[in-house]
Amino acid sequence: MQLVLTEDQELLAKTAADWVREHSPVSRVRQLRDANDPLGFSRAHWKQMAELGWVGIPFDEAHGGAGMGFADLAVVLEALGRTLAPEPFFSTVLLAGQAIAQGGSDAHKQAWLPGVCAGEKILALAYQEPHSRYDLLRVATQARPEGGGFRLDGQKIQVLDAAAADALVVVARTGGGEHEEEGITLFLVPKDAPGLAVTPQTRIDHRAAALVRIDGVHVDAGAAIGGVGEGAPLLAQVVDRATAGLCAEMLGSMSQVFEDTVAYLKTRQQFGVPIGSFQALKHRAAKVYMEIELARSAVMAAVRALDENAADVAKLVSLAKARCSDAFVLAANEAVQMFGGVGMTDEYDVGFYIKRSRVAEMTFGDAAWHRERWARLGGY
Amino acid sequence: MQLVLTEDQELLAKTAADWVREHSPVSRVRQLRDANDPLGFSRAHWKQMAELGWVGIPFDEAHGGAGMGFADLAVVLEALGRTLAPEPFFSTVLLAGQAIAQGGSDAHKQAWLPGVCAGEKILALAYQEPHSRYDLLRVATQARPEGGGFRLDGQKIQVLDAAAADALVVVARTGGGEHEEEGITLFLVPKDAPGLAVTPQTRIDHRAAALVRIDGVHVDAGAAIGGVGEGAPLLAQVVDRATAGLCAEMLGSMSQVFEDTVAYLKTRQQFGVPIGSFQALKHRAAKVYMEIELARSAVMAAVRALDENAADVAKLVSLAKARCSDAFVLAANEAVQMFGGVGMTDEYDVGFYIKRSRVAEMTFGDAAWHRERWARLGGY
Amino acid sequence: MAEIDAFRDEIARWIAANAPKSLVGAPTAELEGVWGGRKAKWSNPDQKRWLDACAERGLTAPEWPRAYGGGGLTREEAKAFRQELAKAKLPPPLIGFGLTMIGPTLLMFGNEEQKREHLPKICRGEIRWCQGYSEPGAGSDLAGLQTRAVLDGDHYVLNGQKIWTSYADLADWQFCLVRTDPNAKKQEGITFLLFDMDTPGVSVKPIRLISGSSPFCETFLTDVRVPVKNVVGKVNGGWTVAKALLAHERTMIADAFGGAAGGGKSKGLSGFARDYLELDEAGRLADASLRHRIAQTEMDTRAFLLTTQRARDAAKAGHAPGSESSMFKVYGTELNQRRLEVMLAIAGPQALGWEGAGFDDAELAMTRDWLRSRANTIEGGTSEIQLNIIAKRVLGLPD
Amino acid sequence: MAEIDAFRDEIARWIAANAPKSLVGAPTAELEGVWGGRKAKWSNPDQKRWLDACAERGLTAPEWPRAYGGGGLTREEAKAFRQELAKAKLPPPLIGFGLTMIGPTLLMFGNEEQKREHLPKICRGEIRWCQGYSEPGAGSDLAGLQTRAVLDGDHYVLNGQKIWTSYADLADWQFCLVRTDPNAKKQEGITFLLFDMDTPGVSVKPIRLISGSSPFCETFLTDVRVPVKNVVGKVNGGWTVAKALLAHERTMIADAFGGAAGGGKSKGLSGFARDYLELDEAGRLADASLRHRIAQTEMDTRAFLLTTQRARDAAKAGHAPGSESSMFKVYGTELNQRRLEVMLAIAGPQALGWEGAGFDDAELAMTRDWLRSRANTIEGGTSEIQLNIIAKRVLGLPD
Repeated sequence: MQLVLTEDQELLAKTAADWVREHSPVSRVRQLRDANDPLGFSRAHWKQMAELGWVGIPFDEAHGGAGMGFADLAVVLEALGRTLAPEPFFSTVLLAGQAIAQGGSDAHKQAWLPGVCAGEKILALAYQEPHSRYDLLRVATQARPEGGGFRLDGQKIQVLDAAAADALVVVARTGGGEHEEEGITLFLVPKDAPGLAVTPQTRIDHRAAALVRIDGVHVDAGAAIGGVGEGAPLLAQVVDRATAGLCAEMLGSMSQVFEDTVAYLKTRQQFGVPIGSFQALKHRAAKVYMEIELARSAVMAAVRALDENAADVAKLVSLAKARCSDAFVLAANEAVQMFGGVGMTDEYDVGFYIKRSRVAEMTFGDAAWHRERWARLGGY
Repeated sequence: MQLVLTEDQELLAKTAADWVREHSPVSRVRQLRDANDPLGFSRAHWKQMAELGWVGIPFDEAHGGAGMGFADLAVVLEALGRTLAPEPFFSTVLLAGQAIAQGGSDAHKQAWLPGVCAGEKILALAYQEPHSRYDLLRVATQARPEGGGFRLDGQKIQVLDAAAADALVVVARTGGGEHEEEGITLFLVPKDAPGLAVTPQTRIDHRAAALVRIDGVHVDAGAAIGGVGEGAPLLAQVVDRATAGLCAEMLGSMSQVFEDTVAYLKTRQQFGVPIGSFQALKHRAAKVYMEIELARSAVMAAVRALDENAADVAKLVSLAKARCSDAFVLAANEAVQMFGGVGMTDEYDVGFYIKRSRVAEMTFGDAAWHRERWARLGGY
Repeated sequence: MAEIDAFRDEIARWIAANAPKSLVGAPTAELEGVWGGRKAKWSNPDQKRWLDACAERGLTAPEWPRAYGGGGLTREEAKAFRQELAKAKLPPPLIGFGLTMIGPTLLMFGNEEQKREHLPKICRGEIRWCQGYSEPGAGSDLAGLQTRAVLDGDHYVLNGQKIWTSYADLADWQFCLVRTDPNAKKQEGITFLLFDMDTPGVSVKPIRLISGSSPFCETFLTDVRVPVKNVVGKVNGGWTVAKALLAHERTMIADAFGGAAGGGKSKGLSGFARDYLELDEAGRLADASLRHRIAQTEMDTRAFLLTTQRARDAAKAGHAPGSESSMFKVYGTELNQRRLEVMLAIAGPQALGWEGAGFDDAELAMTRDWLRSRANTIEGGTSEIQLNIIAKRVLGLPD
Repeated sequence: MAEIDAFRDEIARWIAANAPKSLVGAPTAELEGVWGGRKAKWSNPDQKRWLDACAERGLTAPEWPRAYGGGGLTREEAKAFRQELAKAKLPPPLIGFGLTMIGPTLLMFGNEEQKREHLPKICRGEIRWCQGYSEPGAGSDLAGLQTRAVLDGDHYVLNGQKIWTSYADLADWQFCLVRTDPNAKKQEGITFLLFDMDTPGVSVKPIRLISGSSPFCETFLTDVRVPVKNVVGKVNGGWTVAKALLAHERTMIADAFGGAAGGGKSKGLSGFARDYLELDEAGRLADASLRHRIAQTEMDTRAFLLTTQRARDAAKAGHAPGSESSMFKVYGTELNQRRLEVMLAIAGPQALGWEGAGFDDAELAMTRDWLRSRANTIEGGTSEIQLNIIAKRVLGLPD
């Protein structure tokens, strides 16, 4: 594994950085929020990202994708993370899209992936439940055999982009108890299926999430993605991929908010000198810098491990997520403190980063959860 | 509860401080170490402490003590802690002495406490075992009925002042399994009992500790302190008292090493200025100061809670020990770092404090252990 | 019976006779208390009745002299009154910066005329005050303030901009710092001044915070004419007054957060955690990592409260107070931040709500409290400034 | 077959043919390696045989030019050699500051005569070097050094005192910094000089550390006459040489600790913990608080090692190195301290031994390693200095 960008990746990074600078400043997130936009992102921007080839990066060329790797996708996500771009990469590409790509039948892939890659179809993965926290096996949503298919009942929370989605991948139990690995199945459910009710949720990062009520939704047998009752490993694999992607995005966000902070330290004057000349702030800034550097290495290793199907990919993903969670929260907290009063105002961008830091931290498991997972994977 | 010294305590503190300054500099600890003194303390100093009335503070006047409280004793221990005085307060006064005072028969008390208060008798408590860590209930030493008394077999580690002691209080099992509360009994064993073998141990603080092998030691029925099989609550109570006392001593040690550090920061020049003018060091020093202030409040509350027999005494003792462990280790680590190279040399005193900080931390449970105990006592 | 017990009985009877039943159990939080003033809004007419009854007896400012509308009580009696209020689950009749900041400052530095004019109105809740200290270019470097006050006859003419004036949009008067001598060393050309917010040339704009609330404002001053008699202390001697008031403010903030961390939230962190986390067979929190964070935060809180108690006990015993207020400010506010961060960790995904479906009111309030708490270590003197003060004044470290 | 593979095969065969069997599995730790020099002690005569065999082939300094006794290998080949050594469980033939510090410095700054005189002796392990940088009054402020060197004909006469000269008592030559122009700005009057420790006027006194070991000495210089030809670089231009060497030293220290934290201790922290702590029914460490600390330390170590790998990969890819050495120094040494502190927490009371009964050898070594580790964040430039460097050079924050 080489922890360095290839020339192609350098070029991709530059293209993405240029595009973000021109088309996706933080003010876009602010406008979407202030407009109370129910979609939570821009379809035009999403379409552009598809045209640039970014949406299709991790999908086969046979289905309209680029057949590239996660190390490539990470470069784009990092650039987008710098300005908190809210487009539906996680819901559509990394969660539901990967569920279909990794576990779906040919029919599923043909039906959905070309539309995804073209930026035309939006998908969502409904996996979290009111008391599931970060535990993927804690699934109470039931799927009972009914008329050759299944009848689904349950409730999902914070389903990203559910309102915009054309279809949902719903995690349900066809067997087993609430914590058991056995008996979990993923179902592809069209958004207009009778019995499916989507209620938007407003979170602090203002990305579109929703409550999804599933009341006697009927799906036919072909809706199952992967084997019935065998969805747990698929779900874990998908969430690991999404986690690595999220880490790349977090890396961009923390780098940007830290750079903004360093720039402020150089310009803000108090006591007749720039506040960046105060040694206590210097040392703290140096520590944030180191944490971000270590986070970057962990993210680069995790996405390369995914591409290489390395044996310790799960450990490396947990390493990346633990480090990114801690580093992003630290960078954002220190940003507010070092900006001082103005950092607390909605007028400055810092607040958007501190809010996003917590959402990202608590998506797919916080640092403590991933340290515990690391220990478990290490057998202790 | 008033968290302030009484006038009597202020006076006691001053007397103790004056005495320590005159008679017990840190160099005394160094001399004892360099001489490889098997006793590990000075009998002459101990006798003086007894004559000053300090040894008898927590014992009844009927047994030669002063009938004073732990809040008083804490004042003396803090003064002694400032210069790491190694005299046998813990072994003799706070552990074995309190076991007899709290749980012993009149005969036990008459036989031992006057000698203790006079500074003539040394006692030790043998409770730790090779794998017991901080768990007082993990007792493998067996006591089996034999000839109207008991036969003791087992091994104890790091028994403070065992070599100097005239008698040992040995914690053994008369029943119950290795972790059970039931079946623990404390026995008073004369040091010259056949089958008792004491091997000195050298720890980093160079206070006298020893391995104690107990091979078929016979004691008669009257040797039991408190009820047979009912020693666990007594042991817990005794260790809580000793823990509070240790915290007072730690408070003195951390205060002294911190004051030495602040003094060094004011005098050591680098880059043409005192290093204490560097803001990063200032902020860190201010944080150490705050931690010590909070530790002081916790210690004052714990010893007063003991004197008042307060309902939450165990929680307050755990609070004090957790805070003192963390604060002393922090103060000592920062001292070495701020002294720089010379702090690493045996020539300076700082090394004695950093070594003692770890011994004290790991005596009667470290900070993590006491946080866990706090949670358990809080029912969560 | 000791005198204090007699007083306690009497005041408890008075409370029972005078406190409106509708206020029992009323919230005591900052935003829901009674701040008074010309623009006061009463969420319940009994609030006004209770205020008037207390003011009548001097109980809005129990320890202030009776001559200025206070109760003339001793410290011990005032404490007994507060304890009886708490026992009866009643809110204090009045809160605000008049009582906590400008009032004590006027008692210390004001002249007789100023005390007679302002203190009774504060006690009766007629005038609400705000603080005009910080400026856009003068935050931590407060003495770098630039708002000018130029003498013109018996008035000063003010021009400049204040920021972080808490609730300026709801206040009637402002106490502020202005530069009266631009040529002096920066601490030496500052004057402490009072003005009516209705004076022509004063305009106020609320600042929206990241938590969504707007407790602070900007105050713009354009040719604002303030009578010379509104100078508190000496002209160009305002820095002394300002520093004393800042110490008051620090103590107030530390108390607020120490209190909140301690008993304010009734269930405590461990109780809160039981609503979100799984329990093991023994009924303990199964997540040991969070259990430890909770224990650590609870223990730090207890140690902090014991330290504030120790400072009070020492003061009572006649020891002069040290520079504790800086320590309490920095530790208390960081503790409050840590407490809210632990709550976030406990609530997990449920801590991410801004408004609406899927989050209950307590969760939404927690999230906003957390965001608001990030300002605690900035307002009233940043943690960095407090640590500087400790290093200098307590430890004597060189500049 | 790629060229590198051919080289690898060849060197592996050479190792198999030449390495003494008695050295297989020999310890590689600092104190047990072969340092060479006039006072060298051989714990096994095969050490000397192995050194000579390697030196013969230039393998003590694989990447140095053959003209100076090195192996003239490429970076890739040198790496292959080290890997094959590790595979065969063999120690490096020679270690020491000649190879890691003064050698690279002479290659960069030395003149031809200096290179020809000193480098071959380093490669053959004939001369052991020590570093004379710090002085009692010049620690973090290294440029404040006061040791004087006064020109007297074709010699400099040195007077002063050096401190923290590692293993000066075992070394043959010292490279040091002296003040040759007391009137210049402090960085500008410094010269980098080499001298033989046997020169009259040099005396050495070991310093006893709190860990009980004495790796450092004081060196006293009284009228020590050093030929002018021993100046490396320009007279009064020693600061440039010194800084380059310091960067080398930082990298070396960081590597040492990163390595130790990574795989050096074969069982790792979690394996170590199994010897001391109870397991739960699932076979996991029952103490969740320690389990988390162990995981955190292991994870931080992995992230750190990935970061050093990333820097190497970037260098290989042709990116100019940044100021990574400061980051690696501060993070690597603090990580090593944390690792040892976690070991202490795991071993609990068994971590308290100094010597003798009741503690096994590994426990006693751990305790001393912990004490020794406290110097890691001081020696080779304190953490505070490294953070200053990062703030200035990497982040561009103002002085």
